[in-house]
Amino acid sequence: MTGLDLAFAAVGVVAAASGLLAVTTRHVVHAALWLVVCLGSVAGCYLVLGAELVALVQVLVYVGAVVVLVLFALMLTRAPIGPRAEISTSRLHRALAAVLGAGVTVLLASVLLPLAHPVDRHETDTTVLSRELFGTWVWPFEVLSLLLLAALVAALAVSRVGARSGDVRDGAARAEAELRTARGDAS
Amino acid sequence: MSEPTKPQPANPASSNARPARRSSGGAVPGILKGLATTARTLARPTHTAEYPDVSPHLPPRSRGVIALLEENCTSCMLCARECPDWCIYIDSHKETIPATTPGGRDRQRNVLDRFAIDFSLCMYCGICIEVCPFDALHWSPEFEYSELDIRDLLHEKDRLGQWMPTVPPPPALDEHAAEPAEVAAVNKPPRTARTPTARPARPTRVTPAPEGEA
Amino acid sequence: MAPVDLPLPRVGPATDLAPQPIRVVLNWGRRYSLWVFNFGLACCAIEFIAASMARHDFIRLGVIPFAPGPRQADLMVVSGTVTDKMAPAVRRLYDQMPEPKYVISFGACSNSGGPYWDSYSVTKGVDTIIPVDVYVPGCPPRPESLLQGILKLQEKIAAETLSTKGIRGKYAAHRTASAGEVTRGLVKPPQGPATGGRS
Amino acid sequence: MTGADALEVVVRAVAVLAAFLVLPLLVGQTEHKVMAHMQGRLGPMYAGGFHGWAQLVADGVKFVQKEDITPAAADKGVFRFAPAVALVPYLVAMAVIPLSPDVVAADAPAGAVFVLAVTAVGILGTLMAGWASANKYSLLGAMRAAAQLLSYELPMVLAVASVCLAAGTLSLTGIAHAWSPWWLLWQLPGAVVFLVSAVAELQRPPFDMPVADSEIVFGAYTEYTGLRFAFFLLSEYAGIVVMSLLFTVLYLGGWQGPLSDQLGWLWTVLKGFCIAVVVIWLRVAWPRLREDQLQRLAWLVLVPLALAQLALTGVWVVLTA
Repeated sequence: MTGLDLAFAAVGVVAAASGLLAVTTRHVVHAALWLVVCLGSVAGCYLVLGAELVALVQVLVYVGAVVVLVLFALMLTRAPIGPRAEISTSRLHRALAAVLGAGVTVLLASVLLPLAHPVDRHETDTTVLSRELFGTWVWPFEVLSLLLLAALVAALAVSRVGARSGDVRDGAARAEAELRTARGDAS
Repeated sequence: MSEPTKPQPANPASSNARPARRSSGGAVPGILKGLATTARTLARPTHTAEYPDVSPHLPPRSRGVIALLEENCTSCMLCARECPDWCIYIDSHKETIPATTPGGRDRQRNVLDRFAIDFSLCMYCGICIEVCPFDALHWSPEFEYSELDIRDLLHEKDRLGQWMPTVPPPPALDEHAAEPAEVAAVNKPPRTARTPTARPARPTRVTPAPEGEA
Repeated sequence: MAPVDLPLPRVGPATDLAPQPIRVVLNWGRRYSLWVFNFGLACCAIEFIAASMARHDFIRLGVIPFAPGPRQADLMVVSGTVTDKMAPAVRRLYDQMPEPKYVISFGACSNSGGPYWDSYSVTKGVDTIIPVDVYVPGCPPRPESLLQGILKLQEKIAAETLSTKGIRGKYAAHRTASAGEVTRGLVKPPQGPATGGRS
Repeated sequence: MTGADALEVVVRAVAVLAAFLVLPLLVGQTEHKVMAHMQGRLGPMYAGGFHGWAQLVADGVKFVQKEDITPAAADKGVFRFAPAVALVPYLVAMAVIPLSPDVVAADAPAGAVFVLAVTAVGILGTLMAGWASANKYSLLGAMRAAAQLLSYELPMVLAVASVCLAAGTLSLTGIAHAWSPWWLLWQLPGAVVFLVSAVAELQRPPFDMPVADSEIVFGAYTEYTGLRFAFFLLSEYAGIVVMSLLFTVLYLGGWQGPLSDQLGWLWTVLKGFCIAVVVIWLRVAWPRLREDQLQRLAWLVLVPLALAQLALTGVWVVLTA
């Protein structure tokens, strides 16, 4: 076992442990914070394997932006400090989830473990990476960004329904008319 | 202002947007002006008065603390009674002075036992100083008497007396002002025995008046 | 609201055990870093503000008026008339300040109620609800008076020995100081010489 | 790893730590003094004797002695851990910023991305602090901080991308090597965008809505006392140091200047110091923006400007290649 193996195993264990904590904690903000640890240690895995840029982008995008967004959304939901009974799952559901998770783990492990071999690090140069990304994989890359754009536009459309000024004005006019009829009835 | 101040009701969207655009458009010279002002102040000397190192220049008639000239006090209680805060405490007793001449009458006088001003209450209105008919109380500009214990803010008469040396001399009189009564009394020539020659002055004083008017 | 049991205050690590030379340094630090929190309630607050401005600038003395709230403050300056209605707020903000903390009572009203001492609604001195370290007399005091009060406080800090035990003395087994500990009774006039024979 | 290598690592780590503890204090003292004189005051004069040079040391000594309060309703673990999360990223970021080609603690091949990624983690400390304090002002402050950070991360990354594109490398030493005075004009919009977003990311005035004391006490740090509060303050000033040095390396050529072979590091430090003074100057000169003005500035001005700069750089690089 080389030092590289050891390092990889260490960050891997941290990633697995924090991932487990993220799904088992009954505290929604803690789950998000454990997710940070998990994503960070996955970035550490990339680093051990020599993919420096991927690791940095992982931190920049996932820890710096995605989790911050998740936390932001959680804060808007009045996430309570401390566990709360009414939003936690029942015992049965938890048992089922554990069985399912264990099953998936076993399945994945049985497939992936035979493929495992000692960690070999090969430095990925930024130039190589960019050539791959913008040469070989440019179409998937662009299509993916198109998908994201579509999602963005859709989100905008969903959030703007009913908030258009015309709708508001219609609503106001209707309310005024109702008020007038109500007054008429009264008098 | 060139823009119409009244928002057009027909287009609410544009009237919402206009104030923001106007403020951002006009802000560019403004933010530069802010930078210029601060830079200019940086280049100038400061206007800080360095208090503990440089003693402050206090205006005359500063109301710092009230000093007591004990010799002048007759314990008449006027100050204590006029004090809006009731923060002056006076205790006194009467002393009988035996007659100096045989068969004369014994005289009584007030002896001041206690004169204290509670500076934790005092509102520095100066009424006590105004009403004192004997000039026993004076304004001193001293202000450095904050205390760790509130009881020390009650200045007894010896402490009030200690402020006396810090009292500035009274301001000089205006030019052409009348002489103060005390000074005039001292400067007046001593009375001499009345002589008959002084009497005729009266008729002579009356007679020239019509001439002067004519 | 029911009182919450909170741990009693303790001074920062290592302050209790520090030997004398280190205590000198610690006292020096506290002396020149008094983040101030202005409890401005009336006209005296204007003089406080004048003391913080360019002409008097008490930042020179290390009194830094950037504390946004009680949690970051070391020094509370109560300037102005404390009313019975405001008193609980003063008390609460004082309790929220972390130890070691200091209080300057600025002006006649907060010293003893001042001109309003016989009003039904005025607290007779802020030291009936919180412990006060320095009393600055005046109505209102000059800004220099505040500076002098601060100097006095700094001398006091330089001479004090800080300990958890000493600090806890103020608290009656509860995080907020006990009323009895901080309440000052009426000040008795000193027993002077013969006061009989009043005219 | 030999003994000499280990020693070198230790020396480098200690040097970074020393710089991390000294430079923010220098910036803080400069802020005290510059701000005072810009307001016609003197600033600290008594702490330490000569012109109050030890004011921040006194502050530090004081903070050590303060009581460490954790609110009863707070999420204790998260509350106590948050200052470290806010502080450590800037320490790590400082390690990769080169003062000169030789004076750099750790020369990362993708240094520019590294600094951006690491500083983006720092915001988590603010979020944790704000949420765990169990105080509505803290929560509001944290949400403002998060919204601000998300908005300004984008123009910042775009501006840095433009410089990296111009230099043809992601390495900070490489960028400073590729720099030429012509960049001052060519990359000017990007530099302005970077500076504005850096100030916003540091939550410094005029972008200090997350800690607006007239509205929400002190934002996410409202409940912090003593050393933990000092850590947040230190992270703010360390942030100024990191961003100023980064600006120097990206836009001002870092160590380039007369006698750059011997005094290169001094040039970087001097230029960085000037940028730090500019950041302080902005604080004194300008009032705080409103929350909606902040978002408007980010999305309607800075992002288009950064994109335009990126496009310009791209066209230029392709044309001259």
